[in-house]
Amino acid sequence: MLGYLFYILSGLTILTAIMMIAARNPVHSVLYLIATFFMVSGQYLLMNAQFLFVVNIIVYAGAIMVLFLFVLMLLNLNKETEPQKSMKTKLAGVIAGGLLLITLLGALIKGNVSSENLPITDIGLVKNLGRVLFTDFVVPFEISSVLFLSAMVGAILVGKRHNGETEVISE
Amino acid sequence: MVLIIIPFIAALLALVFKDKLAKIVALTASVAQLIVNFIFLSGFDVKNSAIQYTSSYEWFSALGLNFSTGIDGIAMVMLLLTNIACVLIILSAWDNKYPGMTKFLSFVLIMQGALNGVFLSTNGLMFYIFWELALIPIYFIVGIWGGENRIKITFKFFIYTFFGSLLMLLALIFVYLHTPGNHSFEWSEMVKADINGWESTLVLWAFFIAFAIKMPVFPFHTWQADTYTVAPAQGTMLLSGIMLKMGIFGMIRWMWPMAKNACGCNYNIFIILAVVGIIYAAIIAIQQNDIKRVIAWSSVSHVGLIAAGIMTWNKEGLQGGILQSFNHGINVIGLFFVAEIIERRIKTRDLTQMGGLAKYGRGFAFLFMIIMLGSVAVPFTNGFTGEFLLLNATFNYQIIIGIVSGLTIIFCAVYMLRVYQLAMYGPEKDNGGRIGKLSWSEYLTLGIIVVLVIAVGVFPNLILNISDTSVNNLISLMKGGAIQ
Amino acid sequence: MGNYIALAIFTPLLGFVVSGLLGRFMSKNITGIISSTSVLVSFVCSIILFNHLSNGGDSVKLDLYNWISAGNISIDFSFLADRLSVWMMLIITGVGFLIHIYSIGYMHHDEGFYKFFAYLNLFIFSMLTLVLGSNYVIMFFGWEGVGMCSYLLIGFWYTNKEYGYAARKAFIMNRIGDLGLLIGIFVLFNTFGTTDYQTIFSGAASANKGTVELICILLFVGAIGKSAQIPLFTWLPDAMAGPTPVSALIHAATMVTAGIYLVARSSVLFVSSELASTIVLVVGLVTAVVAATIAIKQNDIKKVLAYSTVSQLGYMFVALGVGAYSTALFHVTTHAFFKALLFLGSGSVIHAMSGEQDIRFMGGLRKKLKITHITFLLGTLAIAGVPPLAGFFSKDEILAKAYYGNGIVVFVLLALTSVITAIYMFRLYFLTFHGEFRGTEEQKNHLHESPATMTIPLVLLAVLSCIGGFLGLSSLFSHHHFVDEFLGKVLTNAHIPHPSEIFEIAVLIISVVLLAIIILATRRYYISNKNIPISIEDETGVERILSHKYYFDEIYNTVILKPIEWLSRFAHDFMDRKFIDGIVNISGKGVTVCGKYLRQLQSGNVEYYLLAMVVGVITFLVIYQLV
Amino acid sequence: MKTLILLFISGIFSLFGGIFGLKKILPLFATIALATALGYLFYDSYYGPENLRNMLIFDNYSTFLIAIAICSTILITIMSVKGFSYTDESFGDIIGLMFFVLCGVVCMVSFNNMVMLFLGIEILSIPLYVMVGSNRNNLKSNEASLKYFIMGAFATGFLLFGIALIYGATRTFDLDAIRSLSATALESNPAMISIGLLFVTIAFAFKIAAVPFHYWSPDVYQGSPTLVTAFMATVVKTAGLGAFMKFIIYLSPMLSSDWYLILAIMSAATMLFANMVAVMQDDFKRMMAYSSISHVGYVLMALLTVNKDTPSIVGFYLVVYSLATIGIFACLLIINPNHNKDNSLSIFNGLGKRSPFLALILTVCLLSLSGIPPFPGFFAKYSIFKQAISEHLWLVVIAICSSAISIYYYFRAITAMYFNKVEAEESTELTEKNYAGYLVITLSLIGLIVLAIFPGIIGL
Amino acid sequence: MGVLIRRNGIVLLMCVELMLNAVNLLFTAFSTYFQDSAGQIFVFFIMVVAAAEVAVGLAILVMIYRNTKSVDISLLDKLKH
Repeated sequence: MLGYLFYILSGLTILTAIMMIAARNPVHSVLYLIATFFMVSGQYLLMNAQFLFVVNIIVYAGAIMVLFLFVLMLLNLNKETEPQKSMKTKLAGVIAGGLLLITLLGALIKGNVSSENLPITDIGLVKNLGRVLFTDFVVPFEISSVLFLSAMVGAILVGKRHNGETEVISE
Repeated sequence: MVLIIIPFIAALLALVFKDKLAKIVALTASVAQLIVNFIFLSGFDVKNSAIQYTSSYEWFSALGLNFSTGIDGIAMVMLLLTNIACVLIILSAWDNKYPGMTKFLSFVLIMQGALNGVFLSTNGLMFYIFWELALIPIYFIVGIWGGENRIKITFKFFIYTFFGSLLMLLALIFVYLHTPGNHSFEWSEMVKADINGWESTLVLWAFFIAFAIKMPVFPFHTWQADTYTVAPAQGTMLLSGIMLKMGIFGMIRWMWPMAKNACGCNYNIFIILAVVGIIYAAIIAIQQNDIKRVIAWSSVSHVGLIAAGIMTWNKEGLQGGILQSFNHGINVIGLFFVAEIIERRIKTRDLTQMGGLAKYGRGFAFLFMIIMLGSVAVPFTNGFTGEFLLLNATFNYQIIIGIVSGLTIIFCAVYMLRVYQLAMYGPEKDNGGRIGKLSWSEYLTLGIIVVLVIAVGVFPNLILNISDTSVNNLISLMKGGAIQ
Repeated sequence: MGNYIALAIFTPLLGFVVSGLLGRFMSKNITGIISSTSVLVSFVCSIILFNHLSNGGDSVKLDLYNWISAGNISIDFSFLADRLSVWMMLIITGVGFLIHIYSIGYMHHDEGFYKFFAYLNLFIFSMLTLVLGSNYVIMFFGWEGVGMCSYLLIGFWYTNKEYGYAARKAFIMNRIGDLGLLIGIFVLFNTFGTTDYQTIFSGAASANKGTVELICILLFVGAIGKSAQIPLFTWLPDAMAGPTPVSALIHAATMVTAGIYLVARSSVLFVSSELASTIVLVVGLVTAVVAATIAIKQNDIKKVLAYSTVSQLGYMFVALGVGAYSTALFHVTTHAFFKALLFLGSGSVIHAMSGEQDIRFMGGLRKKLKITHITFLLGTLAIAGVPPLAGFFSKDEILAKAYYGNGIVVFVLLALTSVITAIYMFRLYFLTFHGEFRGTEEQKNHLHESPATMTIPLVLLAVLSCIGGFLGLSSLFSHHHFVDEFLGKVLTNAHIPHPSEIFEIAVLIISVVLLAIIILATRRYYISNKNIPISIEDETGVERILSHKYYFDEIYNTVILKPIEWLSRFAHDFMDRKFIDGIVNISGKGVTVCGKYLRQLQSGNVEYYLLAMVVGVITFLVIYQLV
Repeated sequence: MKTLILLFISGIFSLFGGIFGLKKILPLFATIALATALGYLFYDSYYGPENLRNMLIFDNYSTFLIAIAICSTILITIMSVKGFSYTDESFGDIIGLMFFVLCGVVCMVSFNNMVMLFLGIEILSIPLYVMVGSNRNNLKSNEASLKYFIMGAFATGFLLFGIALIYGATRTFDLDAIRSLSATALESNPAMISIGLLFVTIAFAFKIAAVPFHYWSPDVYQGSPTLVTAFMATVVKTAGLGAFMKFIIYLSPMLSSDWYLILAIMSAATMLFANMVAVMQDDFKRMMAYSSISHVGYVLMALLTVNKDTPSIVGFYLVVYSLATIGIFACLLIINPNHNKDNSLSIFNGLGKRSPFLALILTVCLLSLSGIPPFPGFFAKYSIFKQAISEHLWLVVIAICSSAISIYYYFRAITAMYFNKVEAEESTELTEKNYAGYLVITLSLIGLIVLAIFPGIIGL
Repeated sequence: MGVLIRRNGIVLLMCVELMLNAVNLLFTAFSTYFQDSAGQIFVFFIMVVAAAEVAVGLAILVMIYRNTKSVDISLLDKLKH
C-alpha cells in the first residue's frame, strides 16, 4: 500500500516539476512548484519525517513561494513575456542535463544500495530531532543566525530603493 | 658578500642625489667595488683549488636556500670582468644626458650587485635568484631608455630569457632532489648528485637551453640583435659585456658538473650548434649597416666560438673560454662605446651615413683601431690568445669543426674591417658629423679598455693563472676525482 | 748575445711608441731620425749577431717569459737567433733602414708623417718577431703583426675609398692564409706537443709521414696568403695603394718573403714530404708565369713592379719546391735589393710627377732625374738578369737547380718567365725614362730630382744590387758559395747535383744574347715606333685577358663574394627573420591567438556559463569512470 | 571561538554604526575590532587547539589561515576610507557584511563537520552576493551580482549533492568519522563515495574558480567595486583554498589516484587557460581576475602532493599572494578612485613619471605575483614546484610554461607604467590624496620585503 | 535542468529551489535508511540556507529589474571576454 503511494507520489513530483519548467507563464511555474513541494512533503510523511513535513510546507510552500509570488506580482511579470530561447540553446541544455542524469545514474547503479524496505522509525519526530539539534548540532544552529542576519541586511541593502541619485550607469 | 652589498647600497644612495652627484656616487661605488675586488684578488691563493672566501648564512632553510658565497678562480675572473666593466660603463655614461639619470645609474648598480651575486653564489637557488634579479634592471634600462620599438623588443627579450631561466630552475630543483642525504642546494653537494641516463640528459638540456638563450647560442639568438640595437649604449654594454658571461659561467660551473653523466653525444649537438652560430652570425654581420647590429652579430659569432671551445671540456678550451669571456667583455664594451661615441657626434648608427671620421678624430681612430683589432684577434691584443686556445680546443675535438670555426678569423676580419673602413675611412660625408675632441671621460674609458686589450694580449697568463687550478679541479671532478 | 736580440727587437717598438705618442709634438725631421735610428740600432745588432754566428758561434736563444699556458699548451715568449733568422734580420733591418731614410724625404709633405714612421717601426718590430720567434706561435704573432701593419700602411691615405678597400682585401686574403697556418700550428701541437722549432725539428724524423705532409701543406697555405701566390695573389697589386716606401719595404723586400722564410724554416719537414714540395713547386711555377704575363700589360708603374714581385716570389717558391732552400734565400736577398731599388726609384719618379703613376703619361724622364734614372736602370738590369748584377746569379742558380732537381719542363717555363720579366721591365724602363714627355705642362715644369734623403738610399741599393750577386757566385766562377755555406747549416737542402760547367756557360751566353735582343726590341717597339699602350677597353684577345689580369678579381667576385653577400642577406632576411625568429614569434603569437579564441568562451552569458559548468562536471565524471 | 563571536558582534555594531551615522569612525573601529580578533585568535591558539563540539576545530593550521584572512581584511578596511565612495548610506552595512563573511571564513577553514562546511560556504557567499552588487547604480555591478548569485546557487546544489552522497556512503557528516570509515565505505560503496567526493570537489573548484568552473570569476571581479574585488581575490580565495586543503588533507586516504588525476588536469587547465586568456585582456581588473585564477592553478598543484609540508607551502603562497594582490588593488584604487570609470590598462600609462612611489609598489607586487626572484612570490612558487616536481614533472613543466606566459601580461602593466608615453587626457595628476591607500600599499610593500629577506618567518 | 533552459531569472531561482528539494529528499531518505537523525538536521539547515538565498536572490533580481526593466538573464552580457 505504502509502496504504491510512494510510486504515485514520485510520479506526480516529477510530473509537476517538469510542468513547472515547461510552463510559459511564471505564475504558473510558481503554482506548479508549490504542487511539487506538496508532493515532496508527502514523501517526507511517507518516511515518517514529520518535522520536515511540517517545516517544508510552512517554509517552502508557505513563506518562500509567497515571496516568489509577491515579487512576480510586484514586478508585474505574470505574462508570458519571456522571450523564448533559441532551439539550439534549449537543446544543448536538455542534452547536457540528460547526460548529467545518465552519467550519474550510470555511476550510482554500480554502487550497491540495497533496496530493502525502509523501516519506519521515529527519528523524524520533532522531539528526537530537537534533542539532536540542540545537543550535537547546536553550533551550526547558532551560527546559522549569522546567515540569516546577513541575508536580511543584504536583502535590504540591495533591494531598497536608492534615494538621491537615480542615474543608472549602464555603460 | 661585500661585493654584493656595496652596489645595492650605492644604488639607493645614488637615487637620493641629483644627476651630477649621483654620477659621482655611482662611480665611486663602482671603483670601491673594484678595489674590494682587487683586495680579494690579492688575497686569493691561485694554487688552492678550493672555493675560497666562503661564507654562508641561512636565508630560507626550508627551501634549502642559503646565502652562500665563495670565490674560485673561474668566478674570480668573472668578478674582475664585472667590476672592471661596471666602472667602464658608469664612466661611459658620464656624458649622457638621459632623463632620470639617477634611476639609470642605480639600475646599473643593482645590476652590478646582481651579477656579482651570480658569480659569487655557491648555492644553486641563490644563483638562480641573482640570475633573475639581474634581468630586472636591464629590462628597465632597455625599456625606459631604449630606442625605437623598445617595448616589443624588451618584452620578447624578457620573456624569452625568463623562459630559459625557468628551465634552469627546473633543472636545479631536479638536481637538488637527487643530492645525497639531506637535500641541499650547496654547490659542493649538488655536484655529488647521482643522476643517470635520460634524466641526466634532460637536466643537461634544460641547463643548456637556459644558458644558450642567455649567451646566446644559435638558434636561440633571435632576441639578441634587436635588443642590443635598441638598448641604450650602457644597457648594451651590460648585456653583451657581462650578462652573457653569466651563461658561459653557468655552463662551466653549473651545467657541466650537474649533468656529468649525460651522454657526451649531446655535447656534439651543442658544439655543432655553436659552430653553426659562429659562421651564421658572421655571415650576417657582413651585410649589416647598423653599427650596433654588426657588433651584436659579431658577439653572437664570438660567443659561439667560446661556447664551442668550452664544450669540448678540455683544459685548453676551458681556459680559453674563460680568458676569452674576459676579453670579449672588454672588447665588446669598447666597441659599443665606440658606436655610442659616433652616435653622439653624428646622430646616426648607419654605416652608410658615415665616412672619413678618422680625419677629425685621430686619437679616437687609433683607440677604435686597437679595440677593433682586439676583436679581430690580432696578436698583441687580448683576442688572439683566447681564440688561439679555443680554436685549438675545437680543432683537437674534431678537425672539421676546428676548421669551420676557424673561418671565424676570416669573417671577423671581413666585417670588423668593413665597419672600421666605412666609418673611419673614405671621404668625409657632408652631413657635418665629425668626431672632434673626445671628452676626458671618453678618453679615460677607451684608454682603460685599450690598456686592458694590450696588457691581456701580452700577458694572458695574468688571467689564465687565476683560473688555472680551479679548472684543473673541475676537470678532475668530472673525471671522478674527489673535490678538493 | 741574447741582449742584442732584445735590443734589436725592442728598439723599433720603442721607436713606434715614441713616434706614435710624441710624434705630433715633434718636428718631422726629429721623428724621422728617431725612428730611423731605432732601425739602425737593430741593424747594428744584427751585424753583431751575424758576426757572432759567422765566426762559428752557436744559435742564440732568448727566453723572455711564459706567454700562454693552459693545459697542455705552454708557449714561451722567446726568441731564437740562428743563421736563418739573422740572415733575414740583416735584410729586414738593412733594407728597412734605407727605406726609413728614404721616407723622410718622400713623406715630408704628408700630414700623417709621424704616424707613418710609427707604423713603419711597428712593422720592423713585427717582422723581427716573425723571423726571430723561437716557435711557430711567436712566429704567427709576428706574422699577424706584419699583416696588420701592412693593412695600416696600405690604407694609410684613408680618405681614398679605394685604398681602404685595398687594405681590407690585403688583410682578409692574408687571413685566409693565416687560417691554414693556424691549423697547421694546431696539427703541430697535436703531433709534437709543442711548437718549438728545435724540438719539432729534432722529432720530425720519427713523426708520421702523412701528418708531416699535412702540416707542410697547411703551412704552405699560410705562405700562399702572405707571399701572394695563386690563388691568393690579387691583394698584392692592389696593395700598391700604400705609399711607395711601404710597397718597397713590405710588399717587395720583406713581408712578402715571410712565406719563403716559413717554408725555409720548416725545411726539415718539407724535405721529407714530397707531395707538399710538389705543390709548392707547381704553385710557384704557375704564379711566376701568370704574374709575369700580366705584368706585360700593366700601365701603372707600381703595378708592374707588383706583378713582377709576385712573379719573382713564384720563382723563389719553385726553388723551395725543388728543395733548394738556400738558393731561394739567396734570391730573397738579391730580390730585396733590386726590388726595393726599383720601388724606391719608381717612388722618386712618382714624387717628381706629383703623384702620377701611369707610365703612359711619362717618358723622357732621364734628363731631369739623373740619379733616379741610373739607379733604376741598374735595378732593371739586375732583375732582368744581366750578368754580373745580382739578379743574374740568383736566377741562374734557381734555373740550374730546377733543371737538375726537377727537369726540363720547369726549366723551360722558368726561362720563359725570365724572358718575359726582361720584356716587361724594359718596357717599363723605356716608357718611363725614354722618348718624349707625355704628361701635362704643369707636371713637366714641376719635374725635379728628389732630395738627398731619397737619392742616397737609391744609390746604396743600386750598389747592393750590383754586388749582391757575389754572395753566391755559381760554381763556374768560384767554389765559395757564401749563402749556401752560411745557411746550409740550418737549412736542410735537398741534395741536388751541381750543374755542369757546360750548362753554366750555355745559360750565361744564351741569357746575355737574349737580353740584348730584348733590350733592342723593346726599345725599338716602344721608343722608336712610339707604340704607347692604349686604354684597356680597346684591346682584344689575349691582350684583353692579360690586361684584365686573367679576370681573377672578377671570378672571385662572382664565385665567392657575391654568393656570400647573397647568403648573408638570405640568412638575415629569411633564415633569421622569417624562420628562426618566426618560430620564436609563433610560439609567442600562438599564446595570444589561443588567448584570443579562448576568451571567446567567456561569452558573458550566464546560461552559457551554467551549461559549460555542467559540461565540465560531465567530463570529469566520465574521466572518473573511464580511467 | 572568541574570535568568531567577536567578529559577529563587531559586525552587528558596524550595522548599527551605519544606521547612527558614525561613518567616520567605522573604519577605525573595524580595524581595532579586527586587530582584537586577531589577538584573541593567537591568544586562543596559544593554549592549543580548541575543539568546538566536533564541529569546529581551531588548530594551528586554521588559526594561520584565519590570521591571513583577518590581516587582509584589516588592510582592506583601511582602504575603505575612500574605497566605498560610491555609497554613503550603506557603508556600515558593507563593513558589517565583511565581518559576516569573515565569520564564514572562520567556519570554512576550521570545519570538522560537513554541516559547518556547508554553512560556512553559505555564510561566506550570501553577504558576498550582496557586496558585489552593492554599487546599485552600476549595471556592471548588478550584473556581476546576479551572475555570481545564480552560479553560486547552482554550485551549492552540487555541494549538497556531494555531501549527500558521502553521507549516504558513510552515514556521518563528521570529518573524523568519515576518515575512519572511509576504508569500509570505499569497499561497500565505491561509486557513491567517489562521486560524492567529486561533487564536493567541483563545488570547491567553483568557489576558488578553477577551470572549468571559473566562468563567474572574471565577470564578477570586473563588475564588483574594486575593494570588493580585492576582498574576494584575497579573503575569499584564502578561505576557499584553505577549506579545500583541509578537506584534502583529512580525506586523503579516501582519494583515489583518479581523483588526483582530475585535480591535476584541473590544475593544468587552470594555469594554461587563465594565463593565456589573461594575455589578451585590456581591462586591468579582469586581467587580475585571470591572474588570480592562474594562481589557484599553482596552489592546486601543491595540493596534489599531500605531506607535512603542504600546509606551510600553501600558507606561504597565500600570504604572499594576498599581500601582492591587495597592494595592486590598493594602487588601482588610488589611481582610479572613480568606480564608474573603466579600468583599462592605459590608466597606468606614464605612472612611473606621475607617481614613482606608486609605480614602484605596483611593480614590486606584479613582479612578486609573476614569481620573479628575489620577490617572495618566487619563493612561494618555487616551493610548490619543488613539492610537485618529483611526482608530477609534466605538471611542473606546464606550470613553468604558463609562468612564462604570465610574465607577458604582468609586464604589460609594468610596460604601461614606465615605457608608454602619457597621452594628454590621461596626464592628470593624482589630485586627491588617499592617505589610507598609501598606508596600505606601504604596509604591503613592507610585508613583501620582509618576506623576501626572511622568507623563513612564516612556518606552521 | 530548468536552470539550463529558462531565461527568466525568477524561474531560474525556482529551479534552484527544486534542486535543493531533490537533495533534501535524498538526505531524508538516507537518514531514514540509516536511522540517523543527522541527515534530517542537515535538511533543516538546507532549508535555512534556501530561505536566506531566496531572500537575497529576489532582492538582487528586484534591483536588476529596477535598473533594466527586465529579469531576462540573457540580456546580461556587459561583462564578457
